[in-house]
Formats: sequence, structure tokens, C-alpha cells
Amino acid sequence: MDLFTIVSIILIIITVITAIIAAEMKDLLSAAIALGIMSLIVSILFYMLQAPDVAITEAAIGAALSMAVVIFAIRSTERWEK
Amino acid sequence: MIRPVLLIALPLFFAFLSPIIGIWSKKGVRYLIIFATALNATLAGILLLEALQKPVFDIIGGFQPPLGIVLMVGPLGAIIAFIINLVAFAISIYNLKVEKEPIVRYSMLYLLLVMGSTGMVLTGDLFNLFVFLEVTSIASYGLAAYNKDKKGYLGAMKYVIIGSIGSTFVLLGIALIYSQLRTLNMLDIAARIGTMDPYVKIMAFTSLFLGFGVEAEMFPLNTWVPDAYDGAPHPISAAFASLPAKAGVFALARVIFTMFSFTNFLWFVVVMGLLTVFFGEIVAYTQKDLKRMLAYSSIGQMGMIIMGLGIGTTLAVEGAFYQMIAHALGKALLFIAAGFLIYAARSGKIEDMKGMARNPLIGIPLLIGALSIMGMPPFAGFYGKFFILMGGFSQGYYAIIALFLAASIVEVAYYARFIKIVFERGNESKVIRPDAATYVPLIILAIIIVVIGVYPKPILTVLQHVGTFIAGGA
Amino acid sequence: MKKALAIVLAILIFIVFALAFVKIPFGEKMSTYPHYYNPITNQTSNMSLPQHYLTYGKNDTGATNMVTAIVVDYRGFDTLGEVTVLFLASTGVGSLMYVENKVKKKVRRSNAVVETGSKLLFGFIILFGAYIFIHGHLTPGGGFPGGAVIASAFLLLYLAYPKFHAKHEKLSVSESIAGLTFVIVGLIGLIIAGYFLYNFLPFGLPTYLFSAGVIPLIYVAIGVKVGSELTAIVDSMMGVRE
Amino acid sequence: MTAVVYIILEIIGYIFISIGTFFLLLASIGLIRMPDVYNRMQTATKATTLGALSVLVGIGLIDLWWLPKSLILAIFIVLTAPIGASALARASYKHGVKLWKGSVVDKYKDEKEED
Repeated sequence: MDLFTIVSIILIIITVITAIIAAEMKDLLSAAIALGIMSLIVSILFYMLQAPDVAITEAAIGAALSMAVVIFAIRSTERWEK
Repeated sequence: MIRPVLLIALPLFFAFLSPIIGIWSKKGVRYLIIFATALNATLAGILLLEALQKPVFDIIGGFQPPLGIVLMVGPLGAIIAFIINLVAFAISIYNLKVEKEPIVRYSMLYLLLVMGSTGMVLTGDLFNLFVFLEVTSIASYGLAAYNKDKKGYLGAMKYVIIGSIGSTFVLLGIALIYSQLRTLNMLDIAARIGTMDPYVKIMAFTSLFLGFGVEAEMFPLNTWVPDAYDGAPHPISAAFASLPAKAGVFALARVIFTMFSFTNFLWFVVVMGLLTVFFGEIVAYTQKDLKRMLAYSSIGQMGMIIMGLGIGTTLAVEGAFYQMIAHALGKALLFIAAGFLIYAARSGKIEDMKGMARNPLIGIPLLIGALSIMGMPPFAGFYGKFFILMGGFSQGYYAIIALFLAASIVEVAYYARFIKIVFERGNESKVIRPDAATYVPLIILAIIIVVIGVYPKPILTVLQHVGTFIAGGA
Repeated sequence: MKKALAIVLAILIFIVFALAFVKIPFGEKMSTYPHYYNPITNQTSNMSLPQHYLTYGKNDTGATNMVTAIVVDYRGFDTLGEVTVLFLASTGVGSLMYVENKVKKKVRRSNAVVETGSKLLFGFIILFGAYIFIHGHLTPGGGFPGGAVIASAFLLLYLAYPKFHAKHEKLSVSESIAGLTFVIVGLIGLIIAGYFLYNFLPFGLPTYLFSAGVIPLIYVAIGVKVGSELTAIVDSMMGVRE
Repeated sequence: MTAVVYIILEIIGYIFISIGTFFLLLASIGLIRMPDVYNRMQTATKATTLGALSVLVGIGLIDLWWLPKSLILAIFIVLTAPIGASALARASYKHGVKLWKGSVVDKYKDEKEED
């Protein structure tokens, strides 16, 4: 196994963990942050798979803007899932 | 000579133009939308005449398919696009009744809904079909919640969840097909579908079928239908029944016949269609709320169309297309009338609408629409059901035909009950006269239903091309 | 019980799709792909579709970035659709979040460091976003990421200045003008060459800024459009406060 | 002649990178060792900024082609890191995160009382 495979496997595992955290968290703010981390790691994965275009878009939209929008939505409703 | 791309480019142009016009005049935007849909309907009519000669291919960007995108318009696609735009024109007149702000945004969403449904019918490229599916469904989400009340949000939320699952399935199916064949053009896929791995082929078909089944209101995927129809503004309920649903079922037909020419898998489609018919009609019988009843009835009718596609003989598919046309016209009419009745009775319950339709301007079109949906002989809805039945008969699906007839009887029963209540004698004083924005679209739709019911020859001429469609042509 | 059922269902769907997806070739030689077939002229080509894009893409479109060549030129119609999807999303959010007479909550000012810093950064971020979409046909990037970067600059302003408020009319006008540009470029192509979205400008020399015909024009339009749409979404989400 | 200059620049660059990594190491140790949020934030920004800056300058010196890009990156780090840190610290103060009991000054509190 070369370094590339090891790094990508680690990143994929982190992605899966953050996705599960985002789905399971009762605190929606933490879930949103986990989602942002997931987007960031996915964008790194895109970069590693030689798709820089998609990586830039994912980083800007997934990690920054959509997280901000989700946080605004949480702020105008409730923070804790019932 | 009309290029099919104009049917997509001009609505887009007007939709992008309307915010600028909306700064000066909000009223102007509404008339602009009416003009745009009228223009589109005219263009679609001319396109239909052209497509009857031979299928029209419109290459976009100057790259030969499958390098670039191509629009592929056969006679059947052209007539569905024509009906969609015609109904859209009628509904856009009724749109004048919507008063709630922000009206400019509402008009843009409506126009793009029309554009998306037209694009789904016209395109000949699988990924382009997905893009237009997205346009249609996102416009629908916005419009379903437009009333901004609890009902609207509930319906829109259900629609968003189920619709996005459906879109994901479509995308997965496209990915599977592309990974095997390295192409996205429908005819190219059709030519080489045999070289696909059988398991991947089945999975791709199932994904696409489920994905488009959401828009086509197929049985397990239609829980959003009653809530979304009920919560949306009245013109939008009418539009949902005739634009995205018809585009979705046409996409389903494209998947079944143009791309995967399955013959041994179609019993599955018939069973799904039959389940949809039964679910829709029986639940509709129990409904007390007018719009919910119409929504469930719409599910039942869509089930009949899916069944017709599934039976797969020329006659049955002809019937399915006839039923699509009749249902698009009839259900739009009934929803517009329902909007008026709910407005007049100040309630959505059928019992409260006693004698509300006793004004001839509303009563006669309502009667025509209901009879057509029930499948009574002189009106448009008759031929569709009749052809589907005959097609099933020739294939030997006797048990299915019996069940289909039973469901039709249930349908007749609840429509008869509804008609009896709204025409009952009684509180004459409360009956109000509809204004022009209500009765003009009703009369337009009613006249078309009567004309194609009494003189079905033009439609039947177009539907002669069903044979080539089933064989995988445009 | 319900949860267990859901997990079982999810695992089942995963397995069924995984069995199909393992059949996707990964890292295979491109020459083994199936050759494409032109349904209009009824001819089978001697190469596969990705091979054609990589071999002739530069000649066909004039763009050095092959992703851009496919996104804006070969499949430009899809991109028009995707831009419309974003437009719809922003319009839908705007119509759902619409409130007459916005009541603004009394908000605390953020501190001086954040205010000055974001004022300084704002211009740089806008510049960076513009760079990304203007150079879309030469380097990785393009209208969508560039627009997102511009919107994130506005997001910074929203966070630093709680009273900041982008004018909705201006946003929607810039959005419409950008969209109109895209459609009009397409229609001009239809008039000149008979193909919607035809690349009617001269290609110029590859790797130069003014090359690849209409691609930079379209990408600038997309960048402006995406930027103003995402800003409008952020603005509508910020606006609902009582 | 030029080759010698390049070698010297490369050596200086590596020295810069070593200094930078040393500071980054200190920052990460501080992140674990410091008692409360504010102190940890201080190590995480001040030391990291310096470390990252010298790493960037070092990279620029090793390969001069990269120098403009790394300088732009350095400017962005100088602009963003303190802003982020101050916003975070302020937010956590407003949110009621207590100072470490050994803290001696609380300027922010004094300033608030003046308002």
C-alpha cells in the first residue's frame, strides 16, 4: 500500500465518522459543524482524485456557505433536536 | 421552421427578464407570463406539425451527438409538450387570482416549472433529462410551500424529502449507465444497451424507474401527492396534476421504451400501475376534502397511464398517451373549478359546497371535466381508458382488466357524489359569479376536452406513431 | 425497532448498489472504453467519448481546461439548466422567507478588529473570486466556485456588520442581467450558426486570457449570477429576525 | 556565481522552515498545556501565525518561483488569523466562558463597565 491509499482510506473513515455524527447528534449546531468538516474532507478527497474544480466548489459551497445557511436556519428555530 | 430549443430558451429569457420588469410594474410581470406561455403554446403547436413529418433533432452547441446535447422531438413528445404548454397557458390566466406577495417570484417559479416540464419532454439526453427534472422539482418545492401556512409547509417538506431521494436515484442510475457505456445520449444508449452487464442494467433501470416514479406519482412513492396538492395555491395544484406529472410519466415512457427496450420486465410496471390505481381510487373515495379527493383521483389516473405503458402493446400505449392528454386537460380544469368552489364556500370540505356550482359559467365546464375524468363516452377521457382496456384484453390480462374496471367504478361513484352535492338545489343566494380570470381558462379547457372527445381524429393521427415509439424511435 | 429496520434497509440498499458499483472500472485504460455511436448520421466512431474530449477538445472549444470545455461548451445546455436550478433555489428561498416590513433585532456590534479586518479582506476575496471565474477556461475553477467565493465575501460582511444589508433589488437585477447574458449568447449562436449556444467568437491562441470564444463571457455571467444568488440566499436567511 | 546564491538562499529557507516548525511544535504543546480557552487560543494563533509565516517565507526562498504566491498567502494569514481569534475569544466571553482563576487582567470587563 502506498501513501496515497493510506491517506485516502484515513480520510474516507473520517468522512464516514463525521457523517454519522452529523446524523446522530441531538445538538443541531454540532451536527452542522460536523457536516462542514465532512465537506472539507470530501473536498480534500476530490483534490486527491485530481478533480481540483470540484474540490474548490465543494470547499467554498459545502464547507462555508451551506454551513452558514444551516447555522442561520438553526438560529431562527431551535438548537436542540427533540 | 421552429427550433425546439426555443421552447426552452424563450421561457428562460422571460423568467430572467421578469425581476427587471417587476421593479416597475408587478402587474406587467403577470401579463408577461401569460404572453410567454401563449407564445410557447403556439410554438409547440407549430413544432407538432413539423414533428409529424419526421422527428426533429435540434443539436445544441454545434457538436454532433453524443458529444453534445441533442433535443429529440418525435410526434408523441411534441403533442405532450403542446398539451403541457396549452394547459400552462390556461392556468397562467387563473394565476391572476393569486394575490399573495411576492408575486414576481411566484410568476418566475411558475414559468420555470413550465420550462422544466417542457424540457423533460423534449430532451434526448439522459443527463439533460436529470437537469430538467431538477428544475421542475425545485420549482415545485418552492411553489408547493407558497401559501406559507402549515399545510403548505407540510406538503412541501414531504415533497422535498421524497423528491430529493428520487433525484438521487435518477443520478445513481445515470452514473451506472455512464460507467458501462460511456455515453449519455438516449439513442446511443439504446443502440448499445445489450452490451451492458445484466445486473448493472437491472439496477440502472430500477433506479431510473423509482426516480421518475416520484414525479409520475407511482404507488409507494406518492405519499407527498395529497399533502402537496392540498397545501399549494389553487393554480399550482392544477399545474402539478398536468405539468410535472405528465413530464415525469413521459420520462418513464422514454426510459422503458426508448432506452431499455425490455419486454420481459413489463409485468412489473403493470403491477405497479395497478397498485397505484387501487391505492388512489379507494383512498379518494374516503376523502371529504375536495382537493385531497382530486389529488388521490390524480394518483389513480396516473396509475392507469403507467398500467397502459406497462401492458406495452401499441393499443395500450396509445391509450396511455390519450389518457395523459385527457387527464392533463381534465384535472387542470377540475382543480381550477375546485379553487373557485373553495373560495365560494370558504371551506375545503365537499359537504359545505352545496349548490355552489349552479352558475353555468362554472357548472358546465365542471360537469364536462368530471365526466371526462370519469371516462364517459363523448368526452376525451373515454378513449384513453377504452384503449388501455382493449390493449389489456388482447394481451390476456383478464384479472387485471377486471380489477381496473372495479377501480373505475369506484371513481365514477365518488365523482357522482361530488357532482350531486355541488349541483344540489338549496342556498341559491350564496352562489357567486366567477370573474373572468376563473371562467376563461375553464371554458378554454372545456372546449378542448369536448372537441378532442367528439372529433378525436387529429389526436389519433398523432398517436399512430406509437408503434415507432415503442420500437425505440423518437 | 423503527431504527433497526431503517438501518437494515440502508445496509440492504448499500449492498445492492455496491454490487453494481464494483463493476465500474476504476483507473482503466481509456482505449478499452466502448466506442460511441452517432444516432443522427448512424455511424460508429473509432474512439470512446472521453477519448474524443481529450483528443479534440482543445480544437473544438479553444479552452485549455478540459473540465471547462465540457461544462460550458460541449454540455453548455446542462450548465444553463444548473444555473436555472440555483436561480430557482434562490427565488424559492426568497419567496418563502419573504416578510413585509422586516423587523431587525437589536444586535450588538462586533469588535473593531473584526470590522476593520473584514473590510480589508472583502476586496481581496472579491478579487480572488473574480480571478477564479475569469480564468475558468485556463485554470481549475470557473463560474460556480468563483461565485461561491464572492458570496462568501458577502457572508463575511454579514457576520462582521450585523446591520449590513445587501439591496435585494440590486441583487436580483444583477442576477437577471447575468442570466439574460447567458441566454442571449445562446440565442446569438442560434441566429449566427443555427445552433443554440454555438461558440461564435474566434478561439484565439490557447492559454491566453482572450481565447476560447464565448466561454469566458459565459463564465463571467455564471460567476456574477452564482455570486448574487448565493448572497441573496444568505440575505434572506439573515433577514428573518424579530 | 548564481548557483552559490541559490544554495545560500536554500540554506536560509531551510533555517526559516526549521524555525517555523519549532514554533508550530510549541503552539501544539501549548494547546494541550494551557489552562483555559483564552490562553489556548493565544498559543493557537500567535505562535501558529509566526510558525506558518516563516514556513511560507522559507518555501519562497527555496524556490523563488513560489515567492510571490507564498507572500500573498502570508498576507492572508496575517489578515485572517487574528480576526478569527479575536472573534472567537469575544464570542466565548459573551457566551460566559470563565477565565482561568489565575488570570490577573480582564480588560474587556473593564471596558464594558465604562460603556
